[in-house]
Amino acid sequence: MKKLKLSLSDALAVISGLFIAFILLCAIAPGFVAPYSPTYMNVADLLQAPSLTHLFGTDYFGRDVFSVVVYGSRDSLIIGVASVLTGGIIGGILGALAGFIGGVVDTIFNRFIEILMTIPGILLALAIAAALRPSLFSIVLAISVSSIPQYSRVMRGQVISIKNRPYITVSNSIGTRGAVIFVKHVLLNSWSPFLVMATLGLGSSILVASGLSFLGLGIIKEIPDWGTLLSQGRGYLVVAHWICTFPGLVITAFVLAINIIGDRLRDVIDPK
Amino acid sequence: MKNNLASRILSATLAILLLALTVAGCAADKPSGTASDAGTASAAPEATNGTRAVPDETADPAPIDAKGGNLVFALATTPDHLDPHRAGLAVSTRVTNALFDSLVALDENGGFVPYLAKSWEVSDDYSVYTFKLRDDVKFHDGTPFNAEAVVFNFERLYNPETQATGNITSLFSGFLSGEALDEFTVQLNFSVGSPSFLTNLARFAFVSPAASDKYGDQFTRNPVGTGAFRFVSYDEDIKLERNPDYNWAPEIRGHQGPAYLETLTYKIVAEEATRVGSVESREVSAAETVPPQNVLSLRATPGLQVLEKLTLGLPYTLFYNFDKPIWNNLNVRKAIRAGVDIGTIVQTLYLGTYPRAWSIISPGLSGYDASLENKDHYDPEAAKALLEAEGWLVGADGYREKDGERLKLHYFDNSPNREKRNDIAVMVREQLKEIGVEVEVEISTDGYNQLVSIRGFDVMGNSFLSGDLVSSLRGNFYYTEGGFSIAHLNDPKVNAWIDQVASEFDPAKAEVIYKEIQQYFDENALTLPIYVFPYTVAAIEEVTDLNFDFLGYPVFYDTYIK
Amino acid sequence: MAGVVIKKILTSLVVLFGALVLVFLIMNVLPGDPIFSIVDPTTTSPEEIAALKHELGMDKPLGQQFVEYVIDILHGDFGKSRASSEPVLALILKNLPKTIELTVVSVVISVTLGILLGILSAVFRNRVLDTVVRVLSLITISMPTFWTGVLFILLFSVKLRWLPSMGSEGFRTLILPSVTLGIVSSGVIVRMVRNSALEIINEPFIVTLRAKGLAERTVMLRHVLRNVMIPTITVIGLQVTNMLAGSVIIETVFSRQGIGRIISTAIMARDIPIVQGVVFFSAIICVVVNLVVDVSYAIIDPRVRRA
Amino acid sequence: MSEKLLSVSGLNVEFVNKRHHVNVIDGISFDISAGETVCLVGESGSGKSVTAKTVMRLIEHEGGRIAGGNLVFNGDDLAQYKEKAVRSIRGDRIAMVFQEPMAAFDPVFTIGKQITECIRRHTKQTVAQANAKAVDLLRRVGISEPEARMKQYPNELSGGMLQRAMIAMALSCEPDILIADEPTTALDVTIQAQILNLLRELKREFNMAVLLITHDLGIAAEMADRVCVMYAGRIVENSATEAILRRPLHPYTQGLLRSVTALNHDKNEKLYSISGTIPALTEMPEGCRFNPRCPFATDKCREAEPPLETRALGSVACWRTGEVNVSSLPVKGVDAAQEREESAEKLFEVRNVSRHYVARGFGGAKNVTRAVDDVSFDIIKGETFGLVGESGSGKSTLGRLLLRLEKVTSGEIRFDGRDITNLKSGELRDTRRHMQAIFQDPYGSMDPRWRVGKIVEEPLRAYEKLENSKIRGRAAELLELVGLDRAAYEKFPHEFSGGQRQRICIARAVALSSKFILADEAVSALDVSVQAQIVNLLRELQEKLGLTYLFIAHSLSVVRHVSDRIGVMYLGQLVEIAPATELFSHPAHPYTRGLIASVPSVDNAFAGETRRELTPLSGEIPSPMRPPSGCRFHPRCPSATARCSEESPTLRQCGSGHLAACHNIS
Repeated sequence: MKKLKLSLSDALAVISGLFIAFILLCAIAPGFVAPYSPTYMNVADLLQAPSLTHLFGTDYFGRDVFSVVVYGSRDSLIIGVASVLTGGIIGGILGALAGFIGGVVDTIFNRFIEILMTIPGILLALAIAAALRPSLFSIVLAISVSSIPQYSRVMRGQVISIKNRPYITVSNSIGTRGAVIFVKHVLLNSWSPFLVMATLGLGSSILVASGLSFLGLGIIKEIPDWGTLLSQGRGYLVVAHWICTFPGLVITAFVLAINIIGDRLRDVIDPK
Repeated sequence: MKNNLASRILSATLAILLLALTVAGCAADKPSGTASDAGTASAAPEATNGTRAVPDETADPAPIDAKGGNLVFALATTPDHLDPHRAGLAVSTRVTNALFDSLVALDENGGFVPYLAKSWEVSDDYSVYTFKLRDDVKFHDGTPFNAEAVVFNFERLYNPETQATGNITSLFSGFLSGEALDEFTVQLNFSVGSPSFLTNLARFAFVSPAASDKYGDQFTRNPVGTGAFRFVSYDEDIKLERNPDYNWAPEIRGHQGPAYLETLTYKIVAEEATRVGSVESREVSAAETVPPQNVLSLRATPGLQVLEKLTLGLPYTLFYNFDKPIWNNLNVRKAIRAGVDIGTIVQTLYLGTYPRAWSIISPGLSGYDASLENKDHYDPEAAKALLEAEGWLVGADGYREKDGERLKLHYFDNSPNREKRNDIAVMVREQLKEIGVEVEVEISTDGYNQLVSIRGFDVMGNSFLSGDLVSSLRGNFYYTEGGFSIAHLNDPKVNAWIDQVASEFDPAKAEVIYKEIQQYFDENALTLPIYVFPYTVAAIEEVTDLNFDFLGYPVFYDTYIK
Repeated sequence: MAGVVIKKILTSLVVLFGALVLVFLIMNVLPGDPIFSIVDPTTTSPEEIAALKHELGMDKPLGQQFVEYVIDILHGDFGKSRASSEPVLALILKNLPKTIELTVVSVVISVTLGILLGILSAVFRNRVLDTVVRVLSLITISMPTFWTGVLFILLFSVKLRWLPSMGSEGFRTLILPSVTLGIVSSGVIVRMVRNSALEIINEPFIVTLRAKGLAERTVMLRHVLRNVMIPTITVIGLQVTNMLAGSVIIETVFSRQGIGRIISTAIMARDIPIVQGVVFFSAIICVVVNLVVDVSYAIIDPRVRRA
Repeated sequence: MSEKLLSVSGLNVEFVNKRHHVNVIDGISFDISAGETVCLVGESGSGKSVTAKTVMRLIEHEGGRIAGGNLVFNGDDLAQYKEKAVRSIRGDRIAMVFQEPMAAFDPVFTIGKQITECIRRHTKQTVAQANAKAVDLLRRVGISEPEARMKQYPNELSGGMLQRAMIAMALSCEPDILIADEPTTALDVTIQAQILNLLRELKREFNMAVLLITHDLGIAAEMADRVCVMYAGRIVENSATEAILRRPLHPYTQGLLRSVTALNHDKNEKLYSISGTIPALTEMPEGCRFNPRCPFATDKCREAEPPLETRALGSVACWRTGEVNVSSLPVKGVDAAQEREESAEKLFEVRNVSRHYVARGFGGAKNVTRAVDDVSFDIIKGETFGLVGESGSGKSTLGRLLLRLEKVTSGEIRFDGRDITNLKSGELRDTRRHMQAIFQDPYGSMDPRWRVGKIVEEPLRAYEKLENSKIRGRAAELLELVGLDRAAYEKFPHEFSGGQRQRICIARAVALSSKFILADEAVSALDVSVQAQIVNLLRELQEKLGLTYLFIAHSLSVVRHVSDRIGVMYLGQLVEIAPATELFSHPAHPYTRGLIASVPSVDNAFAGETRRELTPLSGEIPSPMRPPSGCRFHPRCPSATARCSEESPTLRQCGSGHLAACHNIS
């Protein structure tokens, strides 16, 4: 009995890993996975229910939903990864510097973040995405800017806790230069919780992107990302639910897998 | 032990949740209750005898032989204003039409029918109009409707403080002055005669001068008119109630006297799925703008009905930007037209619920050229040949190039996929790809982007709802004499035709010109008309006699719940 | 204690002012001209636009506009919506209660579910119940909110006809949106509570409690729960602000009145007075929530009370 | 022996988790009679705390399981009890006191609530009755104003007070057995003596049996009737206290005792130390678990586990009982022991140094904490200067000031003749390469993500532009110098034991051939046997490299052993400075005397006819935020006069190189 339970959570992690790997494969080599072209509109086969020929059915253009989802993974991942990288790097550096330097810099930083936090992230993202031309770039920018506070807060907290560790005192007493301490000790030790957060951020970026898409800031590209697919398909829930259901499931499953892996990563990095 | 603990914790959870919900429920119910009470009391001061109950949306329909009931109508977007002079959106008109009346009404063929005006006279040059008004009309606030009120309304329209919308002010652009000849006779003077003044007058609503003075720019939240329904409140929903004194319906309506419906409530339900679902779940009596895919399934659902009315004006059309040299090439335009399979697009996206547009004006308007119908230009091979002939040759990646420049079109759409317009863009892109033309689609609702993109767009879609062809054509699309045209179509021929028709008071002659214009557009492939928008309403089957006027706006006056 | 609160309020004022500056900058500096919230550039000539701008004072230097705006606010005047002329303050006061109502009920749902499932999960750590709770909580935070909402509408309103899918009058309309919003953040709280409960359970004082002969139930429900509340309050505070953000989507899906809906419309339409007004009020809420969080800390955690 | 109150026999405890199935307690047996004090003694990892928790059946809550054996209490086998039945015994018949008083109370409930919670759990008293009882108990354990304390939260009381409250709580149902798990380890030596005295009194008064868990043989010597020595989950020796102290039988016991007693003897002799460290639970050696560290191990010891056999004076588990004696062993590499030349050259000159922390309250009110206040002394080149005092006395702050890790508020510090008080960071770096530090927590002192080699190289890379290979070679040399394998270079800190980690830290500290090393509680966290190894290493390096140490510790005996001169600090001030031997033989300041008298000692416990009472200082060290007027020690001083409360004494000569700050010495 006990063995079974333990392997259950392990199995979840393994399945999640496999799923993420599969999505990565889809993003890198969609043609390898998808049975049809994502842009091929077979108007004779509109709104077909899922079947063996069309695993996820067909949409209102007659496109194969499965193929569209497979191809759509690329932009979804780009949105997720790029906004985590941008937001994470900017937020991380800001937070790390504020935490490490401390004093007035930290106080100013804290006020600034507090101010940013009073404006809900999605509103910030909405304002930015609405003002810029809707594009992959502006969506990424909007999400990353709105996620800067959370990254920088985590980083700052982590850096402050590392800064007070005895080995930093030792390095100081040795006479190691501040910049060296910052890079080699503080950053090196702060990045792992940050990594966990970035992993989870990957999932939430994709969710925020789908939210923006829902609010009308989606991007019309050759191949829609999952969020756009989901928000455009929702009008068909009653008539042809699969257009919306499968992208929704894929987003949920992917974010879920990311979260499971992120949790796992946390356990590995910080075993309590 | 642990199981015991588990069940305790679980039951505690449930208990707390229940408690929380109850408390929140009490707290939540209270303010809304008082709010609606207050709203009713202030809007209906005469209803103090206590017999009139607060209308209950879920109450049973009225007794079987008495026509009545309460209608809840779900709107797709939020009305911008309830002040009819400021309202620029069609959705606002769906509300204001119930609150306000006009001097004349249009019958189903676009003919003029007395409304607040009993009769009228037009000067020979169509520049002076004299109206005999009904003498029994009162605004909801008791202010009498008379010649002064008419004059007041026109002056109000052109008073900058009113912030009237250009859509309405442009209807009467030649307006000079109004004069009250006697209490119920009014004369309106124009600098230039216009054949479409009466048509436009049918869209012009009269507001209470007293209320307008009283509320100033807040009139839009406190509208007072002469309509069959009067305003109760606009918090979350727009609530109207029957005007019991109403006795001035135009003859074309199904009855006289007060409206049947006791209350008329507009809910704003932007989310398509929710809106459609709310009719299915009977949370609302009717909902507008039903997406095509749902039209089919709702038609098949017992207990529901789908009502439709084709709208008038300019159908949804793709315009080219004639500022760009490439569009001044007839062959390119023809090639693009031959490359776009409009029939398939309309059939695929609207599943047969929207008719395809064949001409630049919509069927149902006098002057519509039915001969253009079924003249399909789709022919990808011809398109390719035309482009080849113009020197646009297929490059390495499958797209055409000429002098090292790629044939790439910037397709701009400013709707958040309203009526699946974004999807049209997607399909056009795919179809043009087949003939080697790259399309880059940009969707934006932002005003700034619109402006910037208009400068740079190649293809842009738009439509225009109006019963008046002159103003439609003169509007922002085709006419460039001293005006503004989205398409930058600087075609002297077209300008001349439009000028000509604008001063042509003989309908038959006007019709000829209209047909000439339509043929000219078709021959020269100046635009790509796509579809005609049918205004759709899904309603529960008890909703009876929900009609539409000539322009396609719903008329609730005769409506009742079975 | 009172001193700390006063100090907090003072810094809060700084934060509020900062929020005003920030929103003002964002709305005015980002590309695009706010005048287009009023006029349609396709139908209005540049001359007309310039005249209108002048009339509305939008051609003044930004600094001056801002100072005038702040002075107006100090007089209680938040301006009028550029699109509808409705006074912003009235608009907010009408909509804010609906959003607060939604938020409060959602928070109650998420906190109740979150704390109790979190504690259960910790007590039964690594058992089936724990795994189920953890996976469920992960699923709830992995679903796009609007999708969950639409699915709920289809299931509970259209198919089962149990609950209304829209509106904001009466308690029944509150259930679906608040559950949708609540379960998302309950997922967050479950995880938080579980982790900190596991930490607390390993604290030495738990051994002391057991050594006193206390029943496990007393240990969990009296001691662990109260200690878990300390870190959880921060998360709850964050959730309240997150829910304000969530209301942007939820209010649209469920066609509810509320500031989330008006601000998203206002942002898209560049209706700056509304955006500024709403952000100002939501900043006030944030500040108040943070203050409440701090005070709750002091009530629950004696260590903070003394400091 | 009188009747057995608790009889543990053949107790086996195992822990089961994902990867391991570990037997942590392996068949131990011992008895406790009514009114008896039994001490479980052993190093960390020996299983003594697990044993205590198993008796309370608490171990099951921590993932442990009784795999065999009996726990017969008052005739019933607790090992067979259901959880519910055990609960009615816990806190009622058997009560427990824990190590960290601060962590052992729920921080969010008042002291009073937590005590009455226990009373009301086991008796049918009303809240008022329970409160009254709790107040009585608090008063009994020596807490002043008990009514007020009842309403206070744990964070508002000092460690000593909390431990008293914890004892009061344990006594609330007048238990038959009180289990005290390292009850004084977290406390200062003076408070420790107070608590130990209290436990003794209470034991007599309540006629309880006490099961005392400790790593400190001195405490066992002072307190126990019987001592059970545990090693790696087994009892290796179990005898009456006096017998075990006078004639230890097991080589482990002998070794422990020898390393403890040596501290008090010849300063110039190297300490005896047991080699190696206690094995990890997962890597138990075959045969006698002590055999890898035993100097007398034979093949038999390596093959078969010796049983605990009863001998004349007690029981012992060793195949070679009687044959072997650790005290006969020579200490490897006896100290060169040459008398160091008395040099007068001063490395550090500290003049009137103060460090004040200012906390600004609301409205600008200042709270000044005088962590170090007007301290002057010198450190002579080549010597070890010891610094002792209770926690809160400012000794660590003083150490940090010397290294310029903190800035002084006022005063002057000269290092090697150079004023370093206000050096800018660039100049400071030049000075810093000559002074290094070793701290209490070796693991915390090393970046867990760095390999050991890199850690040792850090100072080299900070100052010397050398080729990688040279630096690498130097690091490997350093590792060998501190007695580690060159292979350590590639490993991470977590792969080492506490002692080995401290060796790595030492290697890092001597990497630059610095002149001065601050050793701040450098051996305090280590087990006795390992402590001796590190002390030896430090002394060895001092000889080899000519180092000067500032050795800060709260353990008087270690400081005494390593130091040439010792300074005693109290509330931020130096109250006495004297050569080490002189200080212990003729302490001048009453505080020094009190400190020395508080130390539990193996030697002194049975020195007289009856066991001595510890004579601790009364009271606790006050907050440095509000130091007493005059002599800061006067409120606790047994010989304080009116003058002491008014006038602050200065350091005065009272012997050769002996200074003390007290009005009462001539």
